[in-house]
Amino acid sequence: MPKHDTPLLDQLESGPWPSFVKDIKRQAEKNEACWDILGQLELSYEDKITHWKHGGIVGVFGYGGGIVGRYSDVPKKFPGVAHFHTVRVNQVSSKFYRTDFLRQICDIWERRGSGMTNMHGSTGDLVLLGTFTEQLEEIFYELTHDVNVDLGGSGGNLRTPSCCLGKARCEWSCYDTQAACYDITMTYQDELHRPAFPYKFKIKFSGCPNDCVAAIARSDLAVIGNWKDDIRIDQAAVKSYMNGEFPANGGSHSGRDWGPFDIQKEVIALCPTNCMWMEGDELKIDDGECTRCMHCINVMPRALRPGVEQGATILIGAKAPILDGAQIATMIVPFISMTPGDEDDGTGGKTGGFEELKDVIEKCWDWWMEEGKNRERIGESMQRIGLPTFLQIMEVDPLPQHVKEPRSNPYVFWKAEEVPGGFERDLAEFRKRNPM
Amino acid sequence: MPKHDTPLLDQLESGPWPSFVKDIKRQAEKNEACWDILGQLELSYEDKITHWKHGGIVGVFGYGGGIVGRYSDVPKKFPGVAHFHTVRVNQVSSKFYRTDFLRQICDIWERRGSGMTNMHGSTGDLVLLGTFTEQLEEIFYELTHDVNVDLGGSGGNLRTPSCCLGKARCEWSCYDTQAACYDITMTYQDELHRPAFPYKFKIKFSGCPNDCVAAIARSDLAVIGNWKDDIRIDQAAVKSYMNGEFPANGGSHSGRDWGPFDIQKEVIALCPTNCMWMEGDELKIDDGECTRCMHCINVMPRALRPGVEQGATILIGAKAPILDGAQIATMIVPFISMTPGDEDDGTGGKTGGFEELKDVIEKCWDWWMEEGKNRERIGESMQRIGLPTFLQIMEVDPLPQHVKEPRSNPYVFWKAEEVPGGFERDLAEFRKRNPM
Amino acid sequence: MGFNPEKPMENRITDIGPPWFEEHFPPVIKENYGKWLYHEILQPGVLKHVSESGGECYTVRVGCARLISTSLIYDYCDIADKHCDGYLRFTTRNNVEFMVDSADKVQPLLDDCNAHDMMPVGGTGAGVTNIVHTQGWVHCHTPATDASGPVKAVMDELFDYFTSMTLPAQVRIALACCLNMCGAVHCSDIAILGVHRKPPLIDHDTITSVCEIPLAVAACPLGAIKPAKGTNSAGEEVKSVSVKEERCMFCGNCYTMCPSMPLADPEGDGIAILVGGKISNARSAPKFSKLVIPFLPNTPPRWTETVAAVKNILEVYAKDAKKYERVGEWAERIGWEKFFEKCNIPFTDKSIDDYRLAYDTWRTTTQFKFTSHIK
Amino acid sequence: MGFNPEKPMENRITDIGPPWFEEHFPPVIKENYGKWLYHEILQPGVLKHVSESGGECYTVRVGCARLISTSLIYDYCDIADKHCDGYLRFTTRNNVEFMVDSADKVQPLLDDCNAHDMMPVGGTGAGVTNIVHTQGWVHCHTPATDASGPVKAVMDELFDYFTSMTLPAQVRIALACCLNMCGAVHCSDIAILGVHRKPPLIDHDTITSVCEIPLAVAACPLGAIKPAKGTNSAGEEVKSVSVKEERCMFCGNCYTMCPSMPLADPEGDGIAILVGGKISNARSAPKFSKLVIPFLPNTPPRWTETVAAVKNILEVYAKDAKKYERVGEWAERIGWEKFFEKCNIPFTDKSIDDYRLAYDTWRTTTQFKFTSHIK
Ligand code: SRM
Ligand code: SRM
Ligand code: SRM
Ligand code: SRM
Ligand code: SF4
Ligand code: SF4
Ligand code: SF4
Ligand code: SF4
Ligand code: SF4
Ligand code: SF4
Ligand code: SF4
Ligand code: SF4
Repeated sequence: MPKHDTPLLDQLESGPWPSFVKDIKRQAEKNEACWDILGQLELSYEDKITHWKHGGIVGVFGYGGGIVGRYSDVPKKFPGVAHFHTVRVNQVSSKFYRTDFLRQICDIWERRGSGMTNMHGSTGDLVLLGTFTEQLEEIFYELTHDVNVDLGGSGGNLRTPSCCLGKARCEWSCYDTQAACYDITMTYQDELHRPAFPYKFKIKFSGCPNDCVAAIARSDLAVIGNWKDDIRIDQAAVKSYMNGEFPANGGSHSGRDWGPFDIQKEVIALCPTNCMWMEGDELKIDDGECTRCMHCINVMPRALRPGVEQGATILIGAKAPILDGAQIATMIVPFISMTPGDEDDGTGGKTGGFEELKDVIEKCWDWWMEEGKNRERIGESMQRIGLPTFLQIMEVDPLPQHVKEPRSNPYVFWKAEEVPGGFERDLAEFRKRNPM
Repeated sequence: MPKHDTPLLDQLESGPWPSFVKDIKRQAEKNEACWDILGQLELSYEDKITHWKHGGIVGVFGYGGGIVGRYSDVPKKFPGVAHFHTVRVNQVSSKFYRTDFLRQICDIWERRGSGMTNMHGSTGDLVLLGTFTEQLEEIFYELTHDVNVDLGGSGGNLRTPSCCLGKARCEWSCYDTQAACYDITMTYQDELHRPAFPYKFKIKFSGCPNDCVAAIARSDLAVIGNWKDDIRIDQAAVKSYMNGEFPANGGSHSGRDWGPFDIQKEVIALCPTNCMWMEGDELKIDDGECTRCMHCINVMPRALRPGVEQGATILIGAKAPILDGAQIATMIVPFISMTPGDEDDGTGGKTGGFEELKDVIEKCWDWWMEEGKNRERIGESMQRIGLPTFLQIMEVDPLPQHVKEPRSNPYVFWKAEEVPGGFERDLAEFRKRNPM
Repeated sequence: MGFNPEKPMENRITDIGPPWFEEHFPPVIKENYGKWLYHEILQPGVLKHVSESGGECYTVRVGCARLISTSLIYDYCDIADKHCDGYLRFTTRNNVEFMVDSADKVQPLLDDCNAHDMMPVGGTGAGVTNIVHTQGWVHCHTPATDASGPVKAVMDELFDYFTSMTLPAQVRIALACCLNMCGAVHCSDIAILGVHRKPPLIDHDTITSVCEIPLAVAACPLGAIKPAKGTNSAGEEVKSVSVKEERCMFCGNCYTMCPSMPLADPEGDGIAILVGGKISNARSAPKFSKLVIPFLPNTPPRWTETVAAVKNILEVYAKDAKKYERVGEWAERIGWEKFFEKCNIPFTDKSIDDYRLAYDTWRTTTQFKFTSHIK
Repeated sequence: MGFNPEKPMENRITDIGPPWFEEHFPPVIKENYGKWLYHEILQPGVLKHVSESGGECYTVRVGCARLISTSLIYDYCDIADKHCDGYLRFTTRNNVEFMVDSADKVQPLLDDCNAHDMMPVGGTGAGVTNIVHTQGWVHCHTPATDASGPVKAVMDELFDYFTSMTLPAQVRIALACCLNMCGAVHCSDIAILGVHRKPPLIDHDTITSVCEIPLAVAACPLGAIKPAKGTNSAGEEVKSVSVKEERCMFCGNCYTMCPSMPLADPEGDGIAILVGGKISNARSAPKFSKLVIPFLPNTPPRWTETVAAVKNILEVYAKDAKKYERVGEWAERIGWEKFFEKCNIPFTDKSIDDYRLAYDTWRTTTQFKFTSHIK
């Protein structure tokens, strides 16, 4: 039975959306600590302030990340959460799980933790929420030995990469997102577990420009599927859409009567590049003008598909606002091929692929580890040195595709070697021609 | 006959565009100095560098502006341009001139100057190009006594205001641009002639958003005609355009066959707000959505006219790139009425009007003269203190119209008085609730 | 034979990463991997994917509070075992997905979900899906608001939009409990952001021992923090810092670097609402969310003001936007002045950028619409 | 009885400003002031304005080099006296306009203009009008190129576009001989900009006497200038400055403030081409010009490379743009990558912004077109 009165929280038990309060209370029957979670949270609801202390450096031996330490500032009142450390477990790519795997983790967590979790954390980890310092090594041991899963990242290192569904259950994926996510995670285990970076570094993998894993907004390095050739058109299916046989946008708007499907209004007019038109009852696309925004494909999935020359676009530098303001990632490499490897990595998986991608990642890290300031995200480093310099470092030719528009200020930094005669000038000579 | 060989310049005598070289040579028959203009310019063409010395502070007594000093760095070779000062004469509003007025000025200039001019300078002055220091007072005397015209501005003061044609010869002007330009010029003669500003300050007057005097790009304070109510539509004329009786855009595209006029393609589809449509053969405009971009009016001048509730929008801060990059003026006051005055100002003109405008100008100056740094344009001052603070200074309510979009960063500067309890907090109290 | 504290390094296993994903693919996924042809949303929360081999995958998506117990996970597993050969997945927005390989298996699966009081089916298509959010008062040290509470309150109110697909487009709502924005609210259709409004307190009693003064000073992007002597409660003068309060923009970076500089305050803290962000590259490029309501108070347990604000924006959008138009695309088409007018949100100077790059957001044209704002 | 140097203040007249404009209005303008109903361009360079009173004003616009002699002004006046009751005007782009009040007066007026070798009729509508420009080597101390020369060379080449109206829209070309941009090229369809490319020389012989060192130091927006000892040609050590050359962006502000720091150099100086700016609020908001060609050499007297570059851009635009589309509107519609491809202009990193606000110009989307640039 409840250890604390929680009149405020209790009001969150009602309502149609799943109630975390109800859920915690239920778990409290197994894990005493849950009463104290509720107790302290209730106190925060009264005080309108957090009751967790600042930071707390804890971890497992040999790793610099994976655990986020947390201590209560009112431990006497709530001894069950005096320590309340988070364990970040590296999720399976795209978060597919065998139930026995999840059950094993839950078993450990009910024995050694609070029994509460986040499925999942914003970065993508399977987050176990709340345990004591003395439990950490035990948990790590059981995770690695019994469940064969490792910790995720935290601190100034590679954060746990994550990916969208991709080819597993989506028709649009331009490369194997899971394979890429897995290969990169395995290849850079050291960077993930042992902080050697100026600050955190996140990598996310989306199979197409719809970007279902929010890579462009939330990862320092975003790998987003893309294609080079023409959109595949099934003209018969186009007609089926036009005469209403197929639901527009895969039925995603079926809850409201938007009237009969109008290809002109819903597809052609909304194409940002106006590169589509009807020729009789044939849909035409001027693919050279297409920016592959996905809209037409999204609206007519049975008629249109990405081209067959598939790969990925790499964008770098996304981050939240701290400190210089948020950044959406900047397009750096327009197109690379994404070929999975097939080296058996011993743990049952395959690595050794995605050469071009690894090449980009390592160029980026080599420079950033040298030049990045402490707590400076790579996006901030890019802003500090400027895009032209960053492109040189990345050994990428400057392209008009790198910018929305060319510079409007005239302040070009010329280098001495670019200017005939260089910067050295002789005053005497000058004055001979132009006396003061 | 020529004093110097000018083989390079001579190549600019040919070609269909009026040749300044031919023109200078012709003038040389009257003004010896012109040979030296050509001689020194030829030298610059050989050397690919200017041969004018830096600056040179000259002027007429009691004025801080109106003359730009200039000296040759090779005066021995070209004694005729040893001094080559510019006299900026305040042009007539919209640059209408009686020929006798121009002839008088030319007479003076052939006697006392090089005989070369700029009709006109980029700011709008009637520019007399090249005379000697000893001539300055004489020229000023004759201009003021015999021609009844004053000098224009230069240096850290109000620069010579200028305006578009406006109601004089344009159907779209929403206020009296000449009257406004004249009134402001006369009202602020002191600010124009006697530098008291941190830097130059330019005011330009356009009668409508077409902005034919480039106010929005080239003036610290731009006064651009605008209207509040509905665009006036003459439906009969709309039909005449549709059946080709009237030339689209006043015939400005008649040099090429663009096919028959298509109101849908040429007007409705190009309306940036999509607020136009045809209802039968009637053209409809949802004026609440119209941003008064002028396009439809430009294309069908005989069918559409600005509304009748006319006035002006004030935008502040335009400038060239030195130092922080160029600025286009920022919309500060969405709408003011622009009523001309009718006080006889003694010199035959009328002043005493445009109260609201003067109010804005003076608010702006009062602050800028206090707070503006040396050589800081008002646009730069605005950037330094931020738009919200500038609006407070201008006593303008913050409006969504002031921005293209709301801020995307979360960095709001709250003031102590805006936050309950203010900024003072008691550590002991805090620690009682949140122990360290 | 588990972990041995005496010999911590004894057969220690490290750097094994996550398991190979294929072992966690349901058969229908493994068989049709890369072969998918098209999809269809059969009803809210139920997706059908068809592969070129004719294979079909039916997905039932259920909403999830994200802060969940192992007990609930066991329940998920039970359903997955019963209907889905023992497989399930979580989405990038923290919903749960159960997948079956034939149409007839869908209804029984739905019945069991509906029978459970924590498994609402929905979150697909042109509706409101789960709210990406963060820790708040449940686990973090820097929050300006709670996460799970406001999310529960908002989702209760918007529940019908989770279980239906009646909006002009998908609406992505996110919550972050401080400016660190772990919820990555910076590109969301509607963003709920915890904000501090008071400069850091300086704890002269502890700062010398727990903080590196130079790091604290360096932490401030606006140089508001200077090294200074301070007097602790024992009256002794100590090496500390001082904060130029009028320069502070409440970013909280100083507290992140120095535990003796807390910003959190019951009256100062609350919620800002940002709108119009998007992530996808569909039609328009990704956009940042824009700050339209600078502050709403923290009112646990149900954050009434915040819930009302979000619902109002959502419903004005639902009425006014065109099919496929995301919130930001709508606001840009009608113009932000119209957004504020239609949503009846008072415009304040707090929405005018005065940080870096601010000039690019100023309106440098005579093009504007006359709204009720202009007197 | 003119100016008396002995008594300079004797009946001195000041602050009288310009004459009252009405005295300079031709009768037809005065009578129909504010009554104009509509206009029509009858042929290139000939405008007809009709007023509600039925009054008509016919305007003949003639091109003008702007750097003109009093002799030419007398010629203008002769024509104005003969045809226009002794009135004329200049446009904001330095063309001359002769106005008559009836149709039959137009042809005789045109005949006299055409008879004169410096009065080309044109500059109206969808064509190229006069080039707004500046002083250059004719009068200024900071130029990186000449003004009148390049303008003459370009206008000779584009002359047919001045006398016709065959372009998709008006094309405004401007020239400024240094970054001060007196020509206000920062918002032009096509801009010709004189640029320096060498850091300032430091004249230790004169700097101490003619410059205020602190002002020179303060002049540099990038803090590239520091106070430093220097050695003059007499071998003496003097108070002077030093310039961190790799920091210099050649803005020339130091020279403006300090005559002993000249940037001008025959090899270093030349021309940059910017495009896509506009001033009007028609359709799209005013836009800045964008730098597309970072450098072309100074090649007097006819600046062949510059002329060719301008003509090329103009003609590609003329072929590719839609009716009413300004250069910048066209470039934005097709995308800048296509602009570079179609105009066959090599793209260099010089076109990528690395000054303030630069981030806002970076491309933050997967949306781009594949062009020949992508290998
Ligand atoms: C647990 C998690 C939120 C959640 O509820 O899911 C989280 C929690 C914290 N984040 Fe985060 N961040 C989490 C995902 C993110 C994301 C989203 C993402 O990764 O997609 C972001 C925005 C994207 C980005 O990285 O910019 C994010 C941006 C930050 C920042 C701001 C970084 C910046 O450069 O702007 C900080 C501040 C810092 O690093 O000092 C931060 C710091 C923190 C700290 C460590 C607090 C601190 O100041 O040290 C939080 C620990 C809270 C706790 O006690 O549990 N967290 N953090 C997420 C990690 C779970 C996981 O591993 O899956
Ligand atoms: C004569 C004129 C160019 C012309 O050929 O027409 C001119 C000539 C000079 N300008 Fe200008 N400016 C002239 C219109 C402009 C304009 C255009 C305008 O006014 O519409 C601009 C751009 C708009 C603006 O004001 O920003 C302009 C922006 C500058 C700047 C940059 C100011 C800035 O804040 O970016 C400087 C540099 C300075 O002030 O030190 C400058 C400085 C100069 C100086 C005084 C050179 C100097 O460094 O001191 C030039 C004297 C040249 C000479 O020897 O004759 N001039 N100047 C124009 C004035 C004639 C007139 O009164 O009608
Ligand atoms: C399951 C999930 C991927 C995953 O690995 O977990 C997913 C799955 C699908 N997404 Fe997504 N998206 C998922 C998160 C996202 C995100 C990321 C986010 O919201 O944080 C985005 C970017 C959001 C944004 O732009 O702000 C996203 C933007 C899209 C879009 C672009 C829509 C648009 O017009 O902007 C599409 C295309 C469409 O829906 O027409 C799409 C389409 C799809 C399709 C139809 C792809 C397919 O063919 O199967 C999938 C079902 C759609 C549906 O649920 O209605 N998905 N999708 C994610 C479900 C999250 C959830 O539980 O609700
Ligand atoms: C005479 C002049 C005003 C003056 O006070 O001197 C003038 C006169 C007219 N302008 Fe202008 N504009 C004049 C400079 C400008 C400028 C300023 C500039 O170029 O520096 C602009 C802004 C340029 C820009 O946007 O970059 C300008 C942008 C316009 C526009 C907008 C066109 C557009 O689509 O952007 C119109 C409307 C139109 O042409 O359809 C217009 C329309 C007109 C009309 C039709 C107005 C009318 O009803 O009489 C006049 C004749 C147009 C023509 O010449 O084809 N005028 N006009 C200027 C002639 C300059 C010249 O000699 O060529
Ligand atoms: S990002 Fe593209 S490929 Fe990945 S799940 Fe979304 S729509 Fe499919
Ligand atoms: S993908 Fe986008 S840009 Fe390409 S054709 Fe389809 S709608 Fe147009
Ligand atoms: S700005 Fe407007 S009013 Fe003035 S001349 Fe141009 S079109 Fe006419
Ligand atoms: S003025 Fe511009 S915005 Fe207004 S209706 Fe005409 S075209 Fe549309
Ligand atoms: S957003 Fe802020 S308060 Fe919330 S979890 Fe992240 S760091 Fe903690
Ligand atoms: S909250 Fe941010 S701005 Fe304020 S003092 Fe701390 S670091 Fe500086
Ligand atoms: S642009 Fe530069 S060089 Fe040309 S006149 Fe103006 S200040 Fe002189
Ligand atoms: S030219 Fe400009 S950047 Fe270079 S030193 Fe002089 S002031 Fe500084």
